[in-house]
Amino acid sequence: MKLINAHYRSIITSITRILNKPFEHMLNILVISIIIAILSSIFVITKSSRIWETSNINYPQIMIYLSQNAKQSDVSKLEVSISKFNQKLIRNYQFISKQQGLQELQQDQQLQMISSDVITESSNPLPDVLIVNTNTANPKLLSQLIERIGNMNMVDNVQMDTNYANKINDLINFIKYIATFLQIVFVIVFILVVYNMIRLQMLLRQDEIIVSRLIGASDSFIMRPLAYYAILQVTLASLLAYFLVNWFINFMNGLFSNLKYLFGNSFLLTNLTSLQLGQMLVILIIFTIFSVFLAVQWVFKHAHA
Amino acid sequence: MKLINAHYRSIITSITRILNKPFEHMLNILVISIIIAILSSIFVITKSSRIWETSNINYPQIMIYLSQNAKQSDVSKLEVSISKFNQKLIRNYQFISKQQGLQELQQDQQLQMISSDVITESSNPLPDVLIVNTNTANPKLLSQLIERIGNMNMVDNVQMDTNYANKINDLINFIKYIATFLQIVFVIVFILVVYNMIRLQMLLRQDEIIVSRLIGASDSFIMRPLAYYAILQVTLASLLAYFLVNWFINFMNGLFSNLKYLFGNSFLLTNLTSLQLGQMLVILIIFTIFSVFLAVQWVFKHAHA
Amino acid sequence: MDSRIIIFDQVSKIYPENITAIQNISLSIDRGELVFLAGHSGAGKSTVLKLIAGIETATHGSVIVNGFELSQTKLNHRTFIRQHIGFIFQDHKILFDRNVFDNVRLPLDILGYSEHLIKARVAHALESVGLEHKTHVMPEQLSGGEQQRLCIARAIVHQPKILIADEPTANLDRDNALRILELFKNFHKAGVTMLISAHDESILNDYAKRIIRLKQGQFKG
Amino acid sequence: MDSRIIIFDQVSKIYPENITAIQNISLSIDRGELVFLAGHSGAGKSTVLKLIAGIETATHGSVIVNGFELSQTKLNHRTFIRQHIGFIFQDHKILFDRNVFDNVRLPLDILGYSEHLIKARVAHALESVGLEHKTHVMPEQLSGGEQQRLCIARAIVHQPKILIADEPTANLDRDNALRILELFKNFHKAGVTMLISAHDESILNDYAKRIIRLKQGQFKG
Ligand SMILES: Nc1ncnc2c1ncn2[C@@H]1O[C@H](COP(=O)(O)OP(=O)(O)OP(=O)(O)O)[C@@H](O)[C@H]1O
Ligand SMILES: Nc1ncnc2c1ncn2[C@@H]1O[C@H](COP(=O)(O)OP(=O)(O)OP(=O)(O)O)[C@@H](O)[C@H]1O
Ligand SMILES: [Mg+2]
Ligand SMILES: [Mg+2]
Repeated sequence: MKLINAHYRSIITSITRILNKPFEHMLNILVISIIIAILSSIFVITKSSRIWETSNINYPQIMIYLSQNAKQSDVSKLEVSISKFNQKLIRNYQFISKQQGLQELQQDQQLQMISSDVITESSNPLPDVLIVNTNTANPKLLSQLIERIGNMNMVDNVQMDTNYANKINDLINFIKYIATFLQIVFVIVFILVVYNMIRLQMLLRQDEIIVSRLIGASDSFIMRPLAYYAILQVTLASLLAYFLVNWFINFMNGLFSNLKYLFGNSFLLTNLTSLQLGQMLVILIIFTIFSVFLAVQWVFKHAHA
Repeated sequence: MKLINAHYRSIITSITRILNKPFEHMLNILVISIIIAILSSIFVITKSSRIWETSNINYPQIMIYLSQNAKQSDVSKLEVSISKFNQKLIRNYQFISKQQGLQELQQDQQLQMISSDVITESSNPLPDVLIVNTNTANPKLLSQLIERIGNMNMVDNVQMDTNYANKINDLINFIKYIATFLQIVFVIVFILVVYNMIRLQMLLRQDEIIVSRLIGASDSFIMRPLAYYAILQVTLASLLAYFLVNWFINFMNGLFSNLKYLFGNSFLLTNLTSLQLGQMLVILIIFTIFSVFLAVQWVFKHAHA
Repeated sequence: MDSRIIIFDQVSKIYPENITAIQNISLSIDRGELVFLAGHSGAGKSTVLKLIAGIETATHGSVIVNGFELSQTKLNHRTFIRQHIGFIFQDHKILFDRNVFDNVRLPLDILGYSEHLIKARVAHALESVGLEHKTHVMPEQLSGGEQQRLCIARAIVHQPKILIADEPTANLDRDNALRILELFKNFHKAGVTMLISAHDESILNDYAKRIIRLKQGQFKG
Repeated sequence: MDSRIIIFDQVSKIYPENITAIQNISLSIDRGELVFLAGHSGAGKSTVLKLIAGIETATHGSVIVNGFELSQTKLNHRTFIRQHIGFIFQDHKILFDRNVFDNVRLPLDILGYSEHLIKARVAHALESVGLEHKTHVMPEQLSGGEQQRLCIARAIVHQPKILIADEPTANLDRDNALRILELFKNFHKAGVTMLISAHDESILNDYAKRIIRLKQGQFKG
């Protein structure tokens, strides 16, 4: 009963403190929330791009040119062997017959001028083509794949834009690199800012802490309101960050929808789920309590009473 | 003499303060320097991309197909009228004769199969082409340009990848948007953090300020060490930020050199010049002094002595 | 049960840099006793009182309060002992960020009293020291003597078993000083063990049951 | 030149919430005079002293110090007047984040003295109050009386024209109190105008040239 009462009073005290000096505390909350917002934005972007990465054609295509004398049955055999490859290597494939190839060629503006007169359905010099959409950007795996396909029956020529493959691979690594780098930077900044906030809070309340100690306050009596204060700050900051991120996502998605054609498919940022929000909050609060503990120990040591 | 002595003592005092509690002050300096580093990184990136933007072919090309019966003199006339266009619209142009066009076509792997037998030097169906490199991504200006060129003599057909033009334009606007947005966010964060730092410094030294006032200290006597303290902090933070940015630039340039082929030309971040560094520092310090002034006024009002 | 509530056994306190504040002092105080501690500035009066509250730890010898040997008691248990002591600090230790009421309620908060009881107790304590009309005033708006009385109210609000007062009348005029001593006398009658230091013996003469005189950290005559 | 350095003309001070501390007081103090201010706790002694230093502003009437009418003087000029006053605060106002030496040097820093002069002056001031052996000690390591003497040293270090002392002997035993009063007497002889408040008149009798007695904000007998 006494303990519940004590906790209740601590919560009230910390709320009153924040309400009494809203401007100061708002500053803290704003700074912390911006940091949390940046952290979760990076998380959201990497998460969304992972989704986008798997659902869009951004891995290199392999073009398999069949020999001119390949029959329908050869094509079927080939399709079967290709469909046996690991899902992780190959997503799907598409058969384009000579005839289809010709039609496509005839639609190309620049080529129209030269091809229309020369190439007709009866004298079609194009081969059958099997287009394989891969599911990886790893150059090593891709070159192995090409070798295996090249050795198959009735395959005349295998081509892949390896340059493109390398580009995609590098780009993905590059983005991951930067995302990780930024995440580490901002986790460190978060730690420093929260720890510093509590330390300063304690320095500002040093008199209160020392006097309370002298008249018999226990460690937990002193820590409790500070912990609630910090938890309240971080919670408010997280909520604010959630709205900031939400706004940022809407803003970005608006931009992206204008840029739709730049990306294979429309790139959409998806917000944190409430589960993820909850998890994040729990992690932040655990860390916050730990910070409070460290900061309190530090002050106790320096107030040695 | 007295005043110089007073300034000298204030500087010594603030250095001693920082050296006495290096950890606390380092935290502040680190947070501020990270903010400054982010601000200057954004600045560096936008600056470098502007350089890259103007020195690389990333604006759309216009393809002018001349009519089959255009003679050398027609081509010269056309070249003259195009060279009269504004530098801001057109960077340069390149003439590709039928013969050159044929040679290029014959080097294209995929087309080789169909074109080698059919198209020869004597029966060349290709037109003369004038490739114009534009200097803008503004869709409106570009379509006006195309219209004017289309009305010129002996021009058979004018083509531009308008889609590509729109993409580039949107992408550039998009990057500018985000850069501006982030810059505003971090300027606000910088303001809040510095102001808060000084306010807290003053709260922590409130006793000293009140007592000094009571025994006759003037406003400037109280402001002076605080201003020097803040200036020192911001200067140290700026220097640290400079090294952080430097490291970031090297890190990114290393990545970019691997990604060289993704961009037309190698994209290189260039560091702030020492002039720009100096300007930044001056602006930050002016702002810092202003913050100190505000914070001091705030404390004076609340200590009303 | 031992009738002695406070026992000093050959206690010395040497502060850092070899400053000897107390040298080889032995004394014992019975439950319910009223003892005055007199001595010049720097004699070691405050040090003796701080040793009893466990705020300082003896360098040599043993300090036993209510059966606990303080130097062997863990810090957390020492704070527990403090909860049963009322301490009037020489330098007041008032919190200037809250009003009189919130200053006085602090010991009750630590003991986890209910809001209802806190209100009654604080009102009563403020009345005893004559500050009832200043309940919601900030401490900086109090005169020096009023601040001293605020400290006394905070020390007695939780009705401690032991009351330690370090120069409680230093800032008070004779009338107010006598009033406070009268209050202390009532506590004494109610069975509280009391230890009061003073540099000015003249005011004690009417009350002194027992006076311990310190001189440069040692007993004097 | 007016021989009167401090003039109160029908001065009243009403604190917020209608607390009348001083009511319609007129007095004048000559250059080089030594005046004691006596009165019970809450009589208004500190208020009178704060009005002289321009720390509080009179609600009615005029306070003239060294020819300046304080209520009509700009804040910056008021801080200038304070530089020529030594003030011993009742609540000490010691800075606990620096040692004794750095506490005492503060007025000299404000006046912009050279490091060399500061060392000499501080050493001399600490010697006058008998704290020369505590020069590099932190204030929290001082006894109550030693802290009080530290405040006195800070108030006299810049050799002010006016010395105001608010209960300077409250925490001192008789010997130390007499020593401080002796010191004040020397200042008085050197021509410093002095105003000293005390709740305890007994100690003043040997020194009192002129005693002003306050009772509830008004002159008494
Ligand atoms: N924390 C400390 N560190 C070092 N020395 C101290 C400390 N506290 C007190 N002293 C020294 O110990 C001696 C006794 O101090 P104490 O405070 O016990 O004296 P006191 O009798 O209370 O004097 P007063 O009447 O002036 O308050 C003094 O010389 C003082 O300087
Ligand atoms: N800042 C303030 N705001 C409101 N009331 C105040 C303020 N300062 C003093 N008072 C009140 O004015 C009256 C006179 O106070 P003052 O400090 O002048 O008394 P004093 O004679 O110095 O008493 P003491 O001997 O206790 O120090 C008291 O009732 C006090 O509560
Ligand atoms: Mg003492
Ligand atoms: Mg007073």
